[in-house]
Amino acid sequence: MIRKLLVLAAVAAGTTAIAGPALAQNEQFIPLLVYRTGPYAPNGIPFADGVSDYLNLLNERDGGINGVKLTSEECETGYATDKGVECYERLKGNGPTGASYFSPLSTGITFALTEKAPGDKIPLLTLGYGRSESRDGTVFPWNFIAVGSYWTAADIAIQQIAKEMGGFDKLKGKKVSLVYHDSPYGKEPIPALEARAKKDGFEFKAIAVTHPGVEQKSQWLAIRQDRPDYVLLWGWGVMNSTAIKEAAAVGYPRDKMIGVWWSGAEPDVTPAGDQSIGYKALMLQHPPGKFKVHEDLEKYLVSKGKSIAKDDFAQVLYNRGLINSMLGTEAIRTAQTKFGNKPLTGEQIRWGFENLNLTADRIKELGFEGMLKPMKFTCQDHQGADQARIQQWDGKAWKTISEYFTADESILAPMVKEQAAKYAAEKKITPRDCSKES
Amino acid sequence: MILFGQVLEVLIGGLLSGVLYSLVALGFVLIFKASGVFNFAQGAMVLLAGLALVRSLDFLAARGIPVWAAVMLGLLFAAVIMAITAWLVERFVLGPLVNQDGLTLFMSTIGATFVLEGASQMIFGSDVYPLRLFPNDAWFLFESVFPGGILVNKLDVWGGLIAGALVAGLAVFFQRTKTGRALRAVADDHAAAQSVGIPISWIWFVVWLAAGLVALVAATVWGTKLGVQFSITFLALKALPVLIIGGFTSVPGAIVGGLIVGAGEKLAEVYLGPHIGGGIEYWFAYVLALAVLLVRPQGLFGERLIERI
Amino acid sequence: MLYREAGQFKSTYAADMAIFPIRQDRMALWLLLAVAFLGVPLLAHFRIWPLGSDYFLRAILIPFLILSLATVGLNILMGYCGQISLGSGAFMAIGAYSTYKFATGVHLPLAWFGTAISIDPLPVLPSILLGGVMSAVVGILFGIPSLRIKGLYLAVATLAAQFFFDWVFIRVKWFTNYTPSGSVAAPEITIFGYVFHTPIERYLLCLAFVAVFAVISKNLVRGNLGRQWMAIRDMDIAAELMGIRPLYAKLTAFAISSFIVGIAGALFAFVYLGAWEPLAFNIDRSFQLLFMVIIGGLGSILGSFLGAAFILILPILLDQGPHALGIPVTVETVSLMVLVVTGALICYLLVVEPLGFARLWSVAKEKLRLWPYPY
Amino acid sequence: MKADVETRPVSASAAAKARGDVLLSVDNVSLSFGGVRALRDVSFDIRKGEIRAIIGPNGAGKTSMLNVINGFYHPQGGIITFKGKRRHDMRPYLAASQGIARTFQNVALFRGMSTLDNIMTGRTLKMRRGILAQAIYWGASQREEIRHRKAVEHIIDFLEIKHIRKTPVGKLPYGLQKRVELGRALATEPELLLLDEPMAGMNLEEKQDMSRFILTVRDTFDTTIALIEHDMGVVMDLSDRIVVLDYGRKIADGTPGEVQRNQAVIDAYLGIPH
Repeated sequence: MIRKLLVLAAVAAGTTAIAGPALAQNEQFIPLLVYRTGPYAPNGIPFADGVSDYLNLLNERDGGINGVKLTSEECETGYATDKGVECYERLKGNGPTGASYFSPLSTGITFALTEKAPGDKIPLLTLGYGRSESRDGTVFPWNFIAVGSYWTAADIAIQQIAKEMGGFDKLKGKKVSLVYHDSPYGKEPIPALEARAKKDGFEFKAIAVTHPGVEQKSQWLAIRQDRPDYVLLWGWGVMNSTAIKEAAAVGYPRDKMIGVWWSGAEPDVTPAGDQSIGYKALMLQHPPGKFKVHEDLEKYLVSKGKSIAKDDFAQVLYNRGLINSMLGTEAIRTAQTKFGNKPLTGEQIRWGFENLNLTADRIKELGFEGMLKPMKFTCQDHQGADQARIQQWDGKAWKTISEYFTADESILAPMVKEQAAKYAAEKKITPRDCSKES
Repeated sequence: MILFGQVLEVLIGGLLSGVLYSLVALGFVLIFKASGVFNFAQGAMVLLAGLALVRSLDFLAARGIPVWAAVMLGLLFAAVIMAITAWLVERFVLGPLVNQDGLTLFMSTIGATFVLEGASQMIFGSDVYPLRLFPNDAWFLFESVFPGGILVNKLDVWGGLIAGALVAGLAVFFQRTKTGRALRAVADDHAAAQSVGIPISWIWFVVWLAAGLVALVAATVWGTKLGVQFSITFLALKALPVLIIGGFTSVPGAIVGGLIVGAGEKLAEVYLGPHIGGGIEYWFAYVLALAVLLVRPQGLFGERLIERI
Repeated sequence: MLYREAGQFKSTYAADMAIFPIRQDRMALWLLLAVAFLGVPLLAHFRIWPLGSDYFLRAILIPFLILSLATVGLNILMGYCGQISLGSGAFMAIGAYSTYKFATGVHLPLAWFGTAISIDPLPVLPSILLGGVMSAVVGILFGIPSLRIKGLYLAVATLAAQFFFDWVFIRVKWFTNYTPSGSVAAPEITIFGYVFHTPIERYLLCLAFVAVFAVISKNLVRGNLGRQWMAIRDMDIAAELMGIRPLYAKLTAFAISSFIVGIAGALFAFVYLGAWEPLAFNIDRSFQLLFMVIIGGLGSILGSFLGAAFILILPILLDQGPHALGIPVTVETVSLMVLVVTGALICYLLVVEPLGFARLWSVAKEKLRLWPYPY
Repeated sequence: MKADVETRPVSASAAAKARGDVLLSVDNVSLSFGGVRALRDVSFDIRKGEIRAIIGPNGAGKTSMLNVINGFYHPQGGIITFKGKRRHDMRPYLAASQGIARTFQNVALFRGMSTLDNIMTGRTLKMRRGILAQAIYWGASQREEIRHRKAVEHIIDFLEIKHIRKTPVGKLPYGLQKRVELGRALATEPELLLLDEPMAGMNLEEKQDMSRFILTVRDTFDTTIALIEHDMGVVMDLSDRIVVLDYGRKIADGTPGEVQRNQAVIDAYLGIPH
């Protein structure tokens, strides 16, 4: 029995491995770790749709990147780490040159893959999630925590509060509570918020909500009794809408709640109906809604029935999926300038990431104007940008309500440095010398 | 006085949310009482019932059917789905496993859980579907006595009323109806019940249908609270400690267990949590249940087992 | 015809009491070991099908071996001693986190006594064994209620361990060396100065652990202790009247089971995941192990391997099947199908053979032994 | 005790004494479950080397009496003296370790195990190797296993069950299961063997076999036997002395001949109300 199963598995694995190179050579393979089922599916689906649609758009409109066709394959992780690792192992060798980069959309899987990517020389593109200290490209050569980390988010959320109160000096003696998903994802911002609390003199309290977050009554009763001035929400999936409902039930004003950019999409607010009105959340730079790139998407995909998106088209997470694929494919394009217009390896694409310079012109050219500010990655800096805006739910749509904030590097940079150094020491990594990289 | 008001508020909130757990636990008790099967699929049944209800509601509402009629038809549709489920489970899972030991039956219901979770999402979709059958805002009582008043969530009160009605209904069903009495006979002894001509497969169908309807009721309340989505299946795990505290076989036990668990874990979370690190309600109910079992191995209301040789 | 025990006479009790009394079984075992220890690494080294890519080794064989080990551990408790546990994920977690602590150095300040326990970082091998010991200690602690609580009540009560330790490893920062996120990364695996880095090396490391503990488990279950466990399982009252102490029998089962499960947890974290959070050992893991035990066969070491293979590989096969055959379906449909098919197969297997694959296997062997003459 | 001596003819008492000293004595033992009194002030003794029968109608408290003797039930009142020492409430395994073994009314074998393993469990108390030695197996533990296997094979030979050595006991016919159960009890090398209806459900031939085994056990294994049995023919043939219980009370005690003539016993078996 066991041998039979193993043989069957081997056949399955073998055929997929062989099928790749046999069919075509001029293809760039992009693996897609997705979760379209399980507790976090409502958030996983729109993101995965956006990721896929943008890749298809490039193929349909441009015939790939400089003549290199993009291929992809989805693998369902269900947000589980071990399943994510299995998917990674399954997909990393596909295509003529192996996987271009991985974007797991899960903090847990990101941590596990951070250990594996260096051995396989495959970049990890973690757009606004993952380990904050992986911004340091000298210690984490393969991680690209593009556009923003949880620490960025935490810092900007506090800046918004300060702005609403009328200055940082007004924060003194105020109470800010963090309601967080009890996992590495939710815990990551705590050090940044603690640092900020120390600096600005507000009282910070972290309140844990257990996975998956269906039961939050006691947390919100505690908030009702404690009466914090602001509540930060660091949830994912069902936890977000439940938090908003409970906040409404205990009468906590929704406009005093600020969610991270993973708590600020349509599936987070619509289940709570009108109770969500006034709720604010960070934007990972981009708002929902249609931009120039969406015209192309409609023209080349939606009208031809080739889009896999349904009513999630142009939603927050769908748009974030687009950006995820845009950054990845732009990195490939950048790498092609050095290595030629042919399928590239993960190591070559890493060079592309480290030399990716998204100028305002280029963003406009790509149809992403208004969704993203210019950003530039370097060997040293794997984050590229440190900015975010705030949006507010008006009952029907997210409205952008602020200008760009920039995170306070004087607080975050030393933290990144310290944690990266700790990781390097623990794993016996000698940081790269970026001045010697070409 | 403020402190007293706050404790009272947490206590009431806890008791009421405990009753919501009881709604799920009742389904477990029904099936265990009548067939000795520990039905792990109860959580998945709540998901299935909720999805069937909310999707048919959306479908009907989109076609301009008035709300009251849509709700009626939706409930009817969901009930039919639960009946089909009960029949399938009896026909293909439990029927062939009659007379197997409890562990095998328990495992088979975990298998059924997977099937139900997969099939229900495949048919009805895996997104979040908002359901608004009950008000979800709050009353603030005794505002003259306590500053800010005592917060009581209307949805929880609805849940409590429904649970009460359900228990009363089940009591009447077990005591007064012929089928109900037959159920009790089967629970006492499968073989003996069979030998006096009680058709066991019919009985099992009825009891699974009853549990399915209880799941539907739970889905209306929990669906309003959370939106109908996959995470609702996790309620099964929240209901288990309620079940062991109350005893697997006692309907009132499920309610009392719910009250104890709800009040205990909320008070612990709010007043003990900050001292030993938050999130303790994740395990508090289980540890409480373990402690109860150490004193009374059959739960507070369970039937006592006498060891013989 | 080939599978015959006729003519193989046992002249000593020792031969009669061997793990595999039938010669053909012994030969099959040696062959299997040769394939596992020599064949697989050679194929992988020279990249010969089916080990042309790392995938088979890293994503199937390594987790298969580790989860088999955990299943053997759980089977000792459930299959041999009859105590249902739904908390085995927690014991994997205890093994993993304890190993992590021992491997990175323990510093436990005891403020009340004005002192501190300090242990320098230990090499990985002793760390893993100590991780198993810690898991065993906790196993004993959570085994004590089994003296009073029985059957499904006990099963639910073991969930207390699961949820409690999920929480402990999230909340107590000491266990994660105060990393801000609470996720930890395993240090390099070095044994006697040799670094286990390539998939082949890591595979062999797991294989060695599995082989050693499978033999130990087999020795225990066929000896005095194993008979005590089974006696408690089959009829605890009669066992006690025969002079078997329930306390001793149950707690040794809890301890040894937790020890093995803990070691499997350490391997899962260190060798397979590399970096992990408590979610990797949550209740889903416990249920997965439970399925492996039941489907493989309660009270069978061989069954543990069969069950682990089935439960681990079935979803992967179902997942890749349509893709490999070129059938276009979305991952959503596939993964929901996987759920449905897995659940249905579990129900089907329980209906057909409640004693699992191990029983099917021995029935098949019985048939083979008689073939082609039924008498 | 005093009352016993008075009701018992001198000759029987002398015959019993010839058999040996008192091994176990039960004095005024009372046991009740909730409101039900299973045993009321029961007193009797068992002497070394004798076969002592306990009889009585259904529900007389016979099995409860055995359960009290091997520590499974704890009596509310009365004194039990075993091997000259007054015994306190104890866990059953301690009773087993002092040399009391037992078979059961409804066969209580370990159904998932083979005949051989079932009987080997009887050797548990005599096996000394620790967990580590057992885990390594080869060496000390294997030698110990083989030593005890030999002792068990001796019992298997004696009970004539060689052919079912490796068969799971769940598959055996009832009569053989009873025999395996006797073997398991014998494997503990007990001083006092309690047999609860060893011949229930057997045909005549099987009963004869079982009777032969019981007598041989007493004679060659030097074991004292207390047995409950409903077949009066067997009881009268086998036993040296008989205790009769009815409704938890002792109504007679003596040699088979005496008991047969006792009016209270006759009434009890005929169901005459009292």
